[in-house]
Amino acid sequence: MAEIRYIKAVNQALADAMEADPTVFLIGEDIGAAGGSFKATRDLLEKFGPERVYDSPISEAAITGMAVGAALTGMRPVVEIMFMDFTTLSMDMLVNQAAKARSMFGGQGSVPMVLRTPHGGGLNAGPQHSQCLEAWFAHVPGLRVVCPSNPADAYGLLRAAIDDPDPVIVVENKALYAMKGDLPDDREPIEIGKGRIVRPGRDATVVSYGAAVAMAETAAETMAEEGIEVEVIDLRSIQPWDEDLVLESLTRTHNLVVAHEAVEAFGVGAEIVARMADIGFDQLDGPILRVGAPFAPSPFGKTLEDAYRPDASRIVAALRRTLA
Amino acid sequence: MAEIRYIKAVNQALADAMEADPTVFLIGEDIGAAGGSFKATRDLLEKFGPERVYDSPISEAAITGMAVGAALTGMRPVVEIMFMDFTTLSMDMLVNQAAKARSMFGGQGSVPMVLRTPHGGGLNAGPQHSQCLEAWFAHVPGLRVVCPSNPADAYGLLRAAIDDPDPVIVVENKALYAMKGDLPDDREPIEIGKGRIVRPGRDATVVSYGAAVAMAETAAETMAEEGIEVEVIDLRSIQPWDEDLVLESLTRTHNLVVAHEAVEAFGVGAEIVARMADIGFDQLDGPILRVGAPFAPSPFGKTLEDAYRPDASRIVAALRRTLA
Amino acid sequence: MKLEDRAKLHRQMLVIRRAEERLQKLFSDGHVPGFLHLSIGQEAVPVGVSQALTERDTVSSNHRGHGHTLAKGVDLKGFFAEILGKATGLCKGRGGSMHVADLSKGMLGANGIVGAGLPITTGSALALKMQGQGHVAVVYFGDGALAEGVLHECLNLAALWKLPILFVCENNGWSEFSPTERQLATSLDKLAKAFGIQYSAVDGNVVAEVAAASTRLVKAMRKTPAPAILECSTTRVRGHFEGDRQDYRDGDEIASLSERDPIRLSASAMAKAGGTPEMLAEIADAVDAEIEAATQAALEAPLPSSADILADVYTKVAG
Amino acid sequence: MKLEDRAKLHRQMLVIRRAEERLQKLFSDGHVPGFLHLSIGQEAVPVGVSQALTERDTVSSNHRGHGHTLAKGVDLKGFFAEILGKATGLCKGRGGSMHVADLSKGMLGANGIVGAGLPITTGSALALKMQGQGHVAVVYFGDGALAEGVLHECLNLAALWKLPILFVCENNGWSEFSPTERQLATSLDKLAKAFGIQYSAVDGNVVAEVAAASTRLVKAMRKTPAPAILECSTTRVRGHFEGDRQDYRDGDEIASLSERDPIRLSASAMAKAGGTPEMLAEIADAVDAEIEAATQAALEAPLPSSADILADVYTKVAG
Ligand SMILES: Cc1ncc(C[n+]2csc(CCOP(=O)(O)OP(=O)(O)O)c2C)c(N)n1
Ligand SMILES: Cc1ncc(C[n+]2csc(CCOP(=O)(O)OP(=O)(O)O)c2C)c(N)n1
Ligand SMILES: [Mg+2]
Ligand SMILES: [Mg+2]
Repeated sequence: MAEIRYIKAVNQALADAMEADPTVFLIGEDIGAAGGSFKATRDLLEKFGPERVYDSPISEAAITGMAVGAALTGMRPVVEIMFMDFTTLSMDMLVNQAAKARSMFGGQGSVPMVLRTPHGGGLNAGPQHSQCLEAWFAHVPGLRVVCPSNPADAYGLLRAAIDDPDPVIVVENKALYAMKGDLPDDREPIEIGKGRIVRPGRDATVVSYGAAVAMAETAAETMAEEGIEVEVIDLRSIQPWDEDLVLESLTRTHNLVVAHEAVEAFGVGAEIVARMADIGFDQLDGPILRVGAPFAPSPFGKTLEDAYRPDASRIVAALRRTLA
Repeated sequence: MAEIRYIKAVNQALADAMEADPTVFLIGEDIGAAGGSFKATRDLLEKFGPERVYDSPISEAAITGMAVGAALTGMRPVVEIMFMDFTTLSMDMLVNQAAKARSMFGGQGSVPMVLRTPHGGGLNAGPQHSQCLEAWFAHVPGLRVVCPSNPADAYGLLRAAIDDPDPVIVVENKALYAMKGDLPDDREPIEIGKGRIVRPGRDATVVSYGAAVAMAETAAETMAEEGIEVEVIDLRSIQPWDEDLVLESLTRTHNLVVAHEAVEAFGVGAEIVARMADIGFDQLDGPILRVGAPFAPSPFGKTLEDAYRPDASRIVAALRRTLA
Repeated sequence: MKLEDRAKLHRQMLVIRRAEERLQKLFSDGHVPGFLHLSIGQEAVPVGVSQALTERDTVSSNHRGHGHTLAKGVDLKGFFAEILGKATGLCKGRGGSMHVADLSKGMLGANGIVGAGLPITTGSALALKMQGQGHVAVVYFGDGALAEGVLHECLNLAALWKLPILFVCENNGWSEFSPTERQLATSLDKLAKAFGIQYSAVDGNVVAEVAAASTRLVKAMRKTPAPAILECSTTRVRGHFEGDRQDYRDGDEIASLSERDPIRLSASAMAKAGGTPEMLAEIADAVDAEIEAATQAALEAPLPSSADILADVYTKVAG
Repeated sequence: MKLEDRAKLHRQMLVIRRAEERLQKLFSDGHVPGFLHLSIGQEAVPVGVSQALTERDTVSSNHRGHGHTLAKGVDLKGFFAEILGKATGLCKGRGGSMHVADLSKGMLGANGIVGAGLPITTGSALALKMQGQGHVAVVYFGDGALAEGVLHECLNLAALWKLPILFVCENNGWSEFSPTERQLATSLDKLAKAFGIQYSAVDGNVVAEVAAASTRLVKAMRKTPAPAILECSTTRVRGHFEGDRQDYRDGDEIASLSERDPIRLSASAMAKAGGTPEMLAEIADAVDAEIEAATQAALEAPLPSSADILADVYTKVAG
């Protein structure tokens, strides 16, 4: 077990995958010589050379589309889009091409590409550099979406994404890049589609992913002081998500809160709630509540962004309300 | 009251809005001389001239962005994107620019633009010409989204969208373009954000929009034969949607099904359910069920597309299950 | 060009022509679901290009892709079945006319999104260059696609990274119902110059011209990877899609197109090179039989089972 | 150019320079949230361009937009307060450095998305042309933005529809941490030729050159609407953003930039035209006072109230 930062875990996963498979290559803006805006690709150009690490012009649509074409031609490209907000420029290639190629070609082949991109606020990066848009991609059949909440998961989920024969969007969280955590020595991929119980509890379940996992843990600690035991689930994977794990937890706790950093309305949480309001309905003792960002663009100013981003206290408030 | 087709109602709304306000203008591919791929803009070039109706090159990103800039410069542009699938090319301009300009500039101005685009299947148009992507836009603060289910609403909602000071996505349904219905003589705008009870009932509520409204009505008829009275709500507007109306209906019927043509997972229905599983929880007598497309790209072949698209029988099945 | 080579190209063009004429008939008889964009009048382009390619070279296409597909050697039966939406189609009836693909033949798909083939093929060319076997990638696109921004991004990337990609523009003067000249303030030769990409223009209805240029350009890029542009002036004879009555087009213009008919031109070139009427008739008969067999097989094939809706969305089920 | 005009431009450049130097200090003291991209070394471009514009002309900008904003006559106090994220900011602290806008001055916003200003401004130019008052639109963008496809779409549309838009490229040779020459196989003069758009290149660090070219181009397009491109070679002195140590850049290169310092060049041009040291000192003092006042006001201004989170998302509440 080595302690490692989230961003370094990403870097390690890329290096290990490139080492293991010569068809893996990287493409993105300033990822080569500069090692990436957040340094996820530091030293990889030196290590693997310019034939495996492509510093691209500012052409998001083209580089995403090139990944589709390269994947259809036997390679395993990993694209970096510098901020998730810029995936707005890659949508045709992701949604109409990468996601659909396998199904629309009758299963003839697959598109083993990965698109890594950071979402989330906390850096006062303003409305065009803070968005959490994962709900869009989760709505698109053919895409997989994962969102690691800690360094070990950042490693394992990225390895799994690169191994996956189909296109995977790896949503990193820029506020977590500096987070430290243990990376297991065996450095195994983490199965896509499986969540994890981060903290067991019997009174209520909080389902979360990404930066919201730590908020949920803090909320659980607060509640524990009052004798209320909250189970915290980290989904890890958003598409597909671990319905069985959430349902199983709900059958024990009978109360559910879903928390994420993205805008609440029409966000990922809506789907979790909607499924549980169907298949888990009989297990529910109270309303299912969501915690997410309010319906406004992510504001720049400090007081505004602080108030905008969900936090542990809002999860606590939701827990109190559903348990009331 | 004149009987009119859905597509003609769109055309009439455009003509009336252009007549009423000289700042309204149209831009889109083949909308001028050809009158639009679906003929929504037929005769408008002749009537208003090339300074009000712009036949554009195949440049979706640019024409959407031009609408943003023109709107910020005192005009009221109406963009046509030929198929909703092609809005993948307009996402930066819609999401990062149009939606955010007002808030991010501190309320200095607004972006009174409209983007009209048809969604939906039924024409065997295949995976890249059938998608229903409205959930994406509903997740974006700053955008409004409406989806008319009949000719009168196609007229009234488009007029309201053009009058609206903020950006509005008008999602038309291509399978409904030939639908006939009455257009009231007064030709008034229909308030954005208000739904409508299409058919009153006491035993269960079906919330729907677009092409699913007629399916819900058929389902209600089927259930009525068995003495079960189903209330059918047409949301009309998806962002914002009429939470009060749905909640009020639920407090009477205590059973809820949400139906739409879009992919079920992470779709619009998830948000409706999630809100009701919160604020309407105490009113629920049974699980809330959704009816939507399965998690696959919209297939081309006839048997496949027929099986893929939701229909009245699936709404009936959902009603039976929640009432069971 | 030798007579037998001419005959081979002629035969391929005729396969495309007859296939599309048959599809046209099947469409008006209600057998073809969805949109059908025919490339009648444009057959010389893909046939001329493909003779320079191997199975390991890749191509990608657009909405008007039947010729590109067939010329790449894709199975005719699977092709017909796909367009009729049958279970035996190349894409199991899930793609249709706008999405026919055959990855085993390096055919990466037709495409319903104008311009989308450009980055896909640019990426394929990058992969082929990395693999270092001298294979090349070809993208077919129309003159209408010249307005899409992704063209600019791809010309830049292909030139910058010296990728072995042949950009083949089928310039038929039309973008749906609009003359392309009203949509463009530029042209491909000017763009080629701006990006320093080798550019050739040919009469796209003369298969030998297309073939000669393609052979030359592809040969060069196999040796030294670098992009090239081939602009083929050609003729869209039918409407944008079947059902389009072309009211917006001058009747005389359409009528005059037959003089530039690539198959007619190829037939007379063959005659000049010593080809006999019998030879042409033999080819025509063989083609007709082949088309008829594929058509019948497609008509008789089963529709896809609605139970297959969720199949093939992912390679394996996760979670 | 007359001395008093030179002095005016010099003063404006100095306002931008001192404002950014002050922001740099405020940033390192922890007063500036988020990213800060400084345009030190590039001040002559917006000042030279803006002197040709009126308040009714529109401009839009990119991530490095402080100069573009101030040169368009935007209030200095509101500007500082915005960048410090204060309630009194031009955007009430919701936008910050990358999103300063002042619609009342025709400043349609800085932008965090590379290339996004291009279609917005093209649309503004269309609106201005429709309004027929002879106003023009100006878009500022960097050389890195030349790789984005939307540039192609906008050059085409502006040329096709003869829109009164001035495309101003600030070519500083860098795109973040990469030399732009490694990202581009083309250049703006070549693209201009491809689209038939009038093109001028100037030394972007000589304000009189920028001003003369801008005046000429803007005057022409007020009379007869048509696009033009102005490419300004200029110098990014600081890192891509504050905090960037520029390890990737040759130290000598950065040092040598001071010779091309637009403010130094403007000062010596003034001296040649008869300007006295006292005159320059007077300007400098006035500017310093102005900057200090704006800084103090911004520092003392209240932070936005968190109760305002949902304000201004929509003009009115619907439903
Ligand atoms: C992104 C996108 N925009 C618009 C369309 C609709 N559309 C289909 S074909 C076409 C015209 C294409 O013209 P061209 O590229 O010249 O091909 P041609 O039909 O002439 O072969 C248009 C606008 C589309 N399919 N995709
Ligand atoms: C669409 C998009 N891609 C990438 C970025 C990240 N980014 C910000 S500035 C920049 C470089 C811009 O270079 P240039 O346009 O030359 O402007 P300069 O910084 O030199 O003034 C990049 C890549 C972005 N903001 N938007
Ligand atoms: Mg064409
Ligand atoms: Mg630059």
